[in-house]
Amino acid sequence: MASDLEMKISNINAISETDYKVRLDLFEGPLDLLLHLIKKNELDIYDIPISTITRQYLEYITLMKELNLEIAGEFLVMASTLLQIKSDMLLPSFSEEVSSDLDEDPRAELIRRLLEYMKFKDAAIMLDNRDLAGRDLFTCKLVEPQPEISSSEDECLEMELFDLIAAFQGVLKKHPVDTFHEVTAEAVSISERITEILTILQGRNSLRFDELFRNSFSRENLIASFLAILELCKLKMVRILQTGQFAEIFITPAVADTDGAFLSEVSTLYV
Amino acid sequence: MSNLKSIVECLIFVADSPLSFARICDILSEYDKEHLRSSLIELLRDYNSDERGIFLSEVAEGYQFRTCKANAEFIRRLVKTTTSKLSKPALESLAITAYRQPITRAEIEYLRGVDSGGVLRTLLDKKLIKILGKKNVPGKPLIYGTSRRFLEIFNLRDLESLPTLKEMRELEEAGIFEQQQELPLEDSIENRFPPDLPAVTGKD
Amino acid sequence: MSNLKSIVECLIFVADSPLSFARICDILSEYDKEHLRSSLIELLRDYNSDERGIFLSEVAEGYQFRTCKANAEFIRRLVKTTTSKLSKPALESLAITAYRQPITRAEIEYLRGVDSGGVLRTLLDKKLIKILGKKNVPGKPLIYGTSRRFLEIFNLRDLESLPTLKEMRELEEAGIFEQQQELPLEDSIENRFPPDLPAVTGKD
Repeated sequence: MASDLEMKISNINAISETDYKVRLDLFEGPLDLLLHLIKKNELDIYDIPISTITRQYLEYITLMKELNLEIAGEFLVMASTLLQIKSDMLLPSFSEEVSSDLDEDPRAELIRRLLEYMKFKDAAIMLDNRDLAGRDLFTCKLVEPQPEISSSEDECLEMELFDLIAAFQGVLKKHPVDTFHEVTAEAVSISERITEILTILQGRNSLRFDELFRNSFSRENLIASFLAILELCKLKMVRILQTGQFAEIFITPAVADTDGAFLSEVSTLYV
Repeated sequence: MSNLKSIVECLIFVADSPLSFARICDILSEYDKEHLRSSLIELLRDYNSDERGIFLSEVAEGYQFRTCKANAEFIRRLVKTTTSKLSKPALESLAITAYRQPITRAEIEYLRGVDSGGVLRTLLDKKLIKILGKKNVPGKPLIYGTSRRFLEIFNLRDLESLPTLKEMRELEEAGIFEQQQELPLEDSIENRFPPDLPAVTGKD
Repeated sequence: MSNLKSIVECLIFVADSPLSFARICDILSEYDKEHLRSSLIELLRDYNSDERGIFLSEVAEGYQFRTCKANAEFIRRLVKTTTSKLSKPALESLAITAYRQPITRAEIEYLRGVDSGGVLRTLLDKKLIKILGKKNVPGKPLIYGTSRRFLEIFNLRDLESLPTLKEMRELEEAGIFEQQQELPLEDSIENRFPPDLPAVTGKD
């Protein structure tokens, strides 16, 4: 079996003698390799001879190692899965009761995955074989002078979330790393909490203080929320109201939610 | 050519992406929908009946003029191919996303059996897939789906017109995998325009 | 339509500027010039004889499809309602505002490295961001945040559903191949299988 693989691999090796380690993408992954072996040996996918397939699979990995090719972790995971299945099949079945074949078959899960994967390999080929716009079909590139349009307020904007993120990533790349502090260490950051509170307040007149802890009432969350509210007060973006001692605390936006409006200069703190 | 038909023709010609029937109705709101529909049907017939270089394609939930495949070789002498070839992993992940959307990265990786982060990034960069939101399960993973551009590039009328996975197996086995069948025009067009429904409901 | 005529039609259609006859002859060098000329003349006749929306115009020493003047009003409506995209600077500033709000103009400019007053004005006009208030520091700069419309356009339930940068980085960094690991294949195999069972042997 190794012959044609060896051929392919040695070809790759010949090309890239300079950098000894090459990436082997003959196979997309372990499932792809298994399908190749099944097809090559003309095996019945519903009844895979697990010891044959395991042997050939491991031979392939050994070969890759010998050639000093990088082996993706997934290939090794599959190797141990195969060995697991093989040993499961060798174990004598203690229960004598007749069981439905595939349910009890240690190979069932693997077979299901292979069949599923095969469908999507087909689908990928189908997509590639379609008449692609920009390759097989072309549209006109219109350069006709278009009438000048002044941008109206309710113009339709077309934006993709990914564009937004990509733009921000672009900014971050240009910038020295130390400008940003990662918030991963903190479970809850104050700035995140500020943003959250502002979101909740959007379009609302008030917010009960305890609503902020509906999801998690952790010490970190409490402290972060408290500091966030203080910060928001300092920024004059919210007002905090309490009708009496130990009564419910309400947080309200300092102004109504009208775009571009300025904040009132008054903020009250009764806590 | 009737006046209305020529207006519809112009609109489709000028639009920079496939124009949906709903959008045409919006723009030409002073015209009767039925008239618009029949103009569009006539236009489809005009363009697609004889062997012309340009045909009116029903793609991405709309209508767009496109050149026929037979002349692709000559066109490529004039303009550069704008669609870059996708790698096998990219096509595989795209196919999985198309058929199983909305889908998370973990689900794609389970189906493919390999890490797919880099591939998803490529597909996002090429705007063939998009982030749909976050799944409401622990960890709130991002969920992905195919974009309108995917339909445009892969010449699909809508997601429903993707061949079912089972169909594909049969096609492949029958050896007619690469040929796309020509639909009988009369039938296909009229069936798609039930009298009381706008045929294509664009999401514009 | 003759084959050659349809090829010429396609070429004029996809060209991004008027296509001269000399250019057509260049591209289709295997065809006879006289044939090309007569195909072009026929094409001109086809397109310009009856009242179509699109006509083949002879401009700037070349040929180009154009829409007829009579329909200009309708085309203007289409263009007017076409979705527009944000410029790169605008998108960048919007992204910074989204991820770092509440934020001042100076902070945005520090991150972008360029004056951003005009861009912020645009974003305010488009109601994608809004003024949240004034920062209590000398100069009392305005602070900005994203608007409700921003959430609507990106189809986000709330700001929390913005994908985090960590999530996006995972997509970027993911390599398909991981670091090679040592897996004691030989050992594990031999230990697992008693000698009389078909164990895994070396290469054939």
